[in-house]
Amino acid sequence: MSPQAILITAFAGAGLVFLAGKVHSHLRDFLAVLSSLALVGLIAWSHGQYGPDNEIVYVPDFLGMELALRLNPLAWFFAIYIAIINAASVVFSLSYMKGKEKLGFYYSMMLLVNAGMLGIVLSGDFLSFYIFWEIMSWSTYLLISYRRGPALHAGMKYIIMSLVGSCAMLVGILSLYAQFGTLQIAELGEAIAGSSSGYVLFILMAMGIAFGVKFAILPLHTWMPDAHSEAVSPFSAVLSGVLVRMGMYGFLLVMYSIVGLKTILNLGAGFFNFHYILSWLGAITIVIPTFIALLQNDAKKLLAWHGIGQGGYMILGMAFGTSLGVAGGIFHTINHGSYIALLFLVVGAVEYRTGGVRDLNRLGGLIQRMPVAFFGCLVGIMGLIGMPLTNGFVSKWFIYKTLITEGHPFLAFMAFVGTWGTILSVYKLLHNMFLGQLPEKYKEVRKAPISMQIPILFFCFVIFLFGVLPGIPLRAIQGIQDTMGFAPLQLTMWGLASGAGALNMLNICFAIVIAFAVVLLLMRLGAKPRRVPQEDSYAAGSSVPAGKYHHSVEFYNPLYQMISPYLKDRVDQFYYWAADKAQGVFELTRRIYTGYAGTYVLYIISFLALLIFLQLAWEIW
Amino acid sequence: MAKSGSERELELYFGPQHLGMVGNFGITLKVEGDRVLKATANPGYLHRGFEKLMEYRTWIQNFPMVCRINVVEPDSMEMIYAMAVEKLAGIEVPERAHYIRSIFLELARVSSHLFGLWAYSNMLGFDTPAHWAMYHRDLVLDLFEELTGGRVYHIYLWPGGVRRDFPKGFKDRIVSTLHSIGGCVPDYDATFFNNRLFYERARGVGKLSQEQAKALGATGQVLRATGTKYDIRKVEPYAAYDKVDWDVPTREEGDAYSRIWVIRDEMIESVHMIFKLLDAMPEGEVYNRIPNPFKWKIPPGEAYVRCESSRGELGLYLVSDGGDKPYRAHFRTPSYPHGLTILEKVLEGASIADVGNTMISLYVVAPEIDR
Amino acid sequence: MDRNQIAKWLKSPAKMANKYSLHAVYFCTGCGIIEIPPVITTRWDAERFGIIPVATPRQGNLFMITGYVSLKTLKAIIRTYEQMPDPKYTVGFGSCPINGGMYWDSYNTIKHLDRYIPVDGWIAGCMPRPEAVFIAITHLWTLIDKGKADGYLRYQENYAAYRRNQEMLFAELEWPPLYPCDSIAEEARK
Amino acid sequence: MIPSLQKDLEATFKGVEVTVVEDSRMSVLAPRDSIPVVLRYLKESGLDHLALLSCVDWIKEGKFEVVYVLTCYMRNDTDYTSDQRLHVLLKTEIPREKPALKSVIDIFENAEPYEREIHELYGVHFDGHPRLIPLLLERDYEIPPFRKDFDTRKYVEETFGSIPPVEG
Amino acid sequence: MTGIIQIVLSPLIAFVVGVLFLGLARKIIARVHRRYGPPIYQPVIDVVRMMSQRSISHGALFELGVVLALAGSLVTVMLIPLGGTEAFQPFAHSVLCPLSSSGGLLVVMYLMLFGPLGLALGAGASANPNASIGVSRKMLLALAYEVPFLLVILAVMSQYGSISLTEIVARQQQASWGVLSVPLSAVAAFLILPAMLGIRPFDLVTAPQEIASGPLAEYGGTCLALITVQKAIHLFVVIALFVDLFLGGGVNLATFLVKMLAVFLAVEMINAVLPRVKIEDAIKFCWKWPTALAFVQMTITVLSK
Repeated sequence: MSPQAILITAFAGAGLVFLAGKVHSHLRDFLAVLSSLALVGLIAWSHGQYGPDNEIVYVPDFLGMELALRLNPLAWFFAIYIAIINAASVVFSLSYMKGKEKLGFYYSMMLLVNAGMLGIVLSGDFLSFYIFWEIMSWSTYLLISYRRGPALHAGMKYIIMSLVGSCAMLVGILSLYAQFGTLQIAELGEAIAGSSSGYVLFILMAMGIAFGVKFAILPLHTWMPDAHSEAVSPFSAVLSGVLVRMGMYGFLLVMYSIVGLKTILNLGAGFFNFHYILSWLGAITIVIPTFIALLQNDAKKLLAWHGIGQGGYMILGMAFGTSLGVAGGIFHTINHGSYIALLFLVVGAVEYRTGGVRDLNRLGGLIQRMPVAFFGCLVGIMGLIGMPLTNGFVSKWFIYKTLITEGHPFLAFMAFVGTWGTILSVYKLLHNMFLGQLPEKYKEVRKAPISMQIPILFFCFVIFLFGVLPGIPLRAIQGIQDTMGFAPLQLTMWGLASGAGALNMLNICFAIVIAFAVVLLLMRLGAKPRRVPQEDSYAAGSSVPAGKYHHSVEFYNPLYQMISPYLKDRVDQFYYWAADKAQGVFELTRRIYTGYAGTYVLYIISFLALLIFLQLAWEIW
Repeated sequence: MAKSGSERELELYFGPQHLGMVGNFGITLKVEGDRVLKATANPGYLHRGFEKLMEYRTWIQNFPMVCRINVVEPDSMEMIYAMAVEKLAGIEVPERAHYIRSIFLELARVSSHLFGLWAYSNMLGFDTPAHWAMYHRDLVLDLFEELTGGRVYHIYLWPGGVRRDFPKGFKDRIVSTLHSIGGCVPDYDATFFNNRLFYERARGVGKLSQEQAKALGATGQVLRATGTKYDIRKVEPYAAYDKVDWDVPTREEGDAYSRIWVIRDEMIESVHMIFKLLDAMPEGEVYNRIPNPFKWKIPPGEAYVRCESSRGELGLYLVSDGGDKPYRAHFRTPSYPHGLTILEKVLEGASIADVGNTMISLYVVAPEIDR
Repeated sequence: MDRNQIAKWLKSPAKMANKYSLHAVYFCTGCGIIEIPPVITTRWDAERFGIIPVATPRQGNLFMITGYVSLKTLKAIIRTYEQMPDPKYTVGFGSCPINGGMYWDSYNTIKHLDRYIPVDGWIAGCMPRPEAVFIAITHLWTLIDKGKADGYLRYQENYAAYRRNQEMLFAELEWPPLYPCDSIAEEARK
Repeated sequence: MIPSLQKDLEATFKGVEVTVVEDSRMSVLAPRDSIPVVLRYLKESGLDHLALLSCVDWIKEGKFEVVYVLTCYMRNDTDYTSDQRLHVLLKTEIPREKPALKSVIDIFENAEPYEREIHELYGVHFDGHPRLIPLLLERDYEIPPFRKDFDTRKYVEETFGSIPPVEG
Repeated sequence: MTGIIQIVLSPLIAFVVGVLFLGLARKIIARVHRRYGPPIYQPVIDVVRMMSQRSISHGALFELGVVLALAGSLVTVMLIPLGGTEAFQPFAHSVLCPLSSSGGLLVVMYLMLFGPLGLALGAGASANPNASIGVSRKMLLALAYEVPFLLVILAVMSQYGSISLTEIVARQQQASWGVLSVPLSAVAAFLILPAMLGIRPFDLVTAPQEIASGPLAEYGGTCLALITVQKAIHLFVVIALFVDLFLGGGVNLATFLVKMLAVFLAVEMINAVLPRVKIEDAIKFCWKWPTALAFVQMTITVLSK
């Protein structure tokens, strides 16, 4: 299947759904699900069809440039990942969004974001890349601010940071065009090989800012928690699961497809090695957000901070440029997509059934009412922690092993500490939502509707499947790595086969299953327990008071007291402060120019000027 | 942190069925995180209506009653009742009996403090000194057993003196027992009192200033740990406490740490006092006869007497209407303000881990509160 | 361990294990508790026989009612007793739970504990000495051996009557019946 | 200290009867309304420790006698003087029907549980007490149990005697 | 065939030794208390007794949590070499470690999570706040000791350049023991050993005098028996890990167990003479001395590589 067909389906789906929304709501829902599922099918069908057949120039002459699409292993891999998560959240939306207003708009925007992302991964040149990037950014903005109210503020924050990123990318693209006269990705790779390392660094920085904003690397993360908590839950799943990971795609594209492995590894000297700095950024991105997540009481904010933190692992894996690390990084990207989307969907389901409550202090005991959601949450947090048997474990294992064998135990330490922060905060999430005493007002809560259960169970299946048989996605990843020129890994279906540091998930899986069976057998030997209601609980000889016997508020109080002073989001505060000051400067300029210059335009222009100056300065030096 | 979670409050029950609870007593805690927002003492699990039952029994029949008010240290209960009856009936006590009473009460104080030490260190999960303390307490109980025939309840003090004189060689046995316990004081100091972790656990816990302590009616160690030498044995001497020279140990900080230290110092001071009393003890009668207990009537009147039990000021308000039974008796027990007023006050804002710690450092004995 | 013991172990391990691992629920119902610390600490060391205090009723199988039982305590005792897992053994400690003891005319203590929960054995005296506890324990062993320490079974059998007695004291028990009460009890309650 | 205190009390308050029983004990009988002021006055004159708050049921006279036992903490922390032995029994009489009294928690904080207990055992109501909820008892009694007309033996016979044995 | 024998053998050894260690612990502490103490097989009697008791259940998760914890611990045992080297060849397979080529130390670290997580789930399902507070403490305590523990493990892995535990043990037996090559790490690991085992001074998770035995508050009967077994196996795992990391494992099973016994006795002595600390103090302690020592050692190791 040609990339053109995929894109046409995607965009046409978005448009049709919007129109169908005017006609009938059922038609709209049907079309939305159909088109997102059709996309999955189309992309899946096009597996392996790489090569010149699928490199299509769809606008031969646009300001003297060719706009092209192409399908290669990297593009296909990301495309299928985007399509699947999007399809799942569209299905989830069916009941979640039922009865809300402007649904036609919502669905078409969901599909438009999807189309934009597919466009990004399928585009064969940087101009189309940029165009699709902007389509994605703007439709995301509309979706974030869909709920109005504080959502508008969150959306504004997002779009401002996105714009800064876009500008940086634009500078990079213009500079590339000026330098090499082409924007075709395939040609750029050969062209850039001969240029100076200063120039490569400039390109990487310009692009890196754009991707970093999307990727929410510290310190460019501040839009993300607000955007997530304000967006509707199914879109949060897309946002955190795939949209943010477009940054990862961008990094992979620029770093390994265009600039190339060798150049990257030799960029900079000593401590100011490019991949070294990037990996430290990644490590910081793991630790700080994870511990900020610990302080959150809003389920979605908590997950949003984890979304940022998990990005750090991908960076860590990717930055080192070893086969194992990059494989771990890419694998972690899709793994993260699967479990974070799952968790957002679970939170969405809870929110849906309890009437929009996601304050962790007000929930509790829902396990008996929503068992499937609980199961989803459990699997999701196991994935997020990286418990063995889940896919998160395998990718993290790859990353850790890279760090240790490459001789960076400090980075590994930070990654591990991040994991522990994750354990703490996600257990709080699980406990406060599903365990403990059920409040009176949720006694009547019913379990999640079937259209919510299907995506949840689907993701659970994926998490376990990739956890036990990581070979399935790793084969595809190896295909990508082959195109980038990495040394092949000794992959098997169940992990990695190389000497003492081998990984065999199937063995571990069997061991756990057998141990489980043995323990269950032991349990059967003992006397059978008697099932009692929740109220029959130890209370020092008293009877349990209804609704007052549940520990969830300030779950980790002793730690809060110790770390919360250090974990304010100072970056966010700094941006606000800078914006405030900038406002003052622009006021000043506005007075000089008698009010013609808009704030943001000036902001953008001055930023561009800075970047151009930087480039020139490099040339001079 | 914003107190966002007021929606779901947690009521935690500390006692009565709880390993950290010494005695049958309940504290209901309103908790947020691991902090206690509000503590409510919940007594009454041991209420037997003692004072009502006393109105149904003759003056002498009440002796087996009163000692059961405080099981940890029943002897000061006997003492206070004997004092009140003596005061109402105007009975004199022989000199030797005064000395024996003092020695007896100080022994009881030592055994009670050793019990407190057991309770406190057990509360901190500090099993080793707890086991030792309980063993040493048992040695003191053996002395009681020899003297009175009972391990726990003695019914030894009597209006007009004590029930019997010391048996032969008893003095020496007291001295040797106390010496063997005293020989372990360095061990206790090394493992417990000078242990850094004890300091960490007890410092600043349940802190009271002297003004607060006085306003809340504190007595005993709770007050002495804030720096004042308030001790009924000195303030209003009874038995033979004014006959020998001794000191009241105090500390300044007013927290659990200083309270436990005061208890330790007091124990040592008591032992020294016993030695001095044994030396100064005169020979003579130990018992002035009282009328036939079954026909004994006491002239109408009222009295408030007080003595220093091992927990603080123990008082008895006794009213007689001229009959053969008390008309009204009301015990002022030290645990009453400590366990109800002060405990609720100092537990506010404490950590859950410190609830039992605070309670035992206040030396609360539940039956004293409930009676 | 003599041969007889081994044979007993093989025959009914559950019974033997229950004998030698009596975990006592820590509940100081009355002044009898003063003799429990000596029992479990250095001098008498009940841990020799596997007797240790445990924190919650769920973990224990021995319930010592140590001394007089006031009404408020009785409620907690019933709650605690019902939360203990079967098999469980109750020992009344001191004379007060037997017949009220010296509080025979107190308005706030109950007189016969076995009218509210089943009791497997009594230790008379005020205060019973620590040695008496061990005698009681060894006696309890023989009862377990003979299958006569069946308080928990009797509770199940006569639950309606027990519950009726409990409800005669407490108009409203705050928890539902442990076992289904039959119609006789319903009538009796009316 | 005692003679001057007696003089002061009699001079300041109307209807206060002061009896000096022995050199360290004084009994003050005050009308029910003036209890808070007298108490505050005594506290300010050095009797700063409310040791006990008790109640006696004089059933023949048809009144309750509420007794506040006041003693003093030490003036300074080291010296022991004969003044320390002073204790004052402040009494007031209230009728047995609908007995009520003003709470003194604002003067002596530790009066709180005492008042609760007397309320529970005698049925005396204390105005201004923040929580007159049961302190010690589980069951409701028709006559508060510490009143003289409550016959505990009869009550026991009726209540516990009526509960049948379960087995045998 | 040897594989199957190993798979059966290593959890069995862990179970037997762990349970005996539990009994030994009680005996040792009794002796420090100057009393006779229970028979050494007392935990076995306790476990049998609990198995025979008909306790309660608060739902499937309440029991599954325990199963998860115990299964996780059993699997962890299979990843830890229990003595034997390449040089010593009693079987065809040299080292008693059935899953030696399945991910190494990294998997062990993650598998050790199953225990706390399983208990936490079960305790959460019991809807008892004492249990929840206990779990919260457990999580914090785990965070507290994991920081130095990770530094320790990373230092060892960097020192021997491998993530495979069998390889680390083999290297130690060829050259010097870990306690000599990474001494500060060994000290740090020993300092946090009581915290990992959950014994005094760090028994605040199940502090019976504070939160009524915490996560175990609602457990009784079979579940409690399994938890006791899990505790025993966890004890075995942690001490075995210490021996493997720092004392060069064992040439054969016997020497391995002797080394374990030595470490265990040392830890029990600490246990016997200290009180319980508060969770704040536990965190502060773990993040102060053990972390500093482990950090210094790791820096030295990295720089010397």
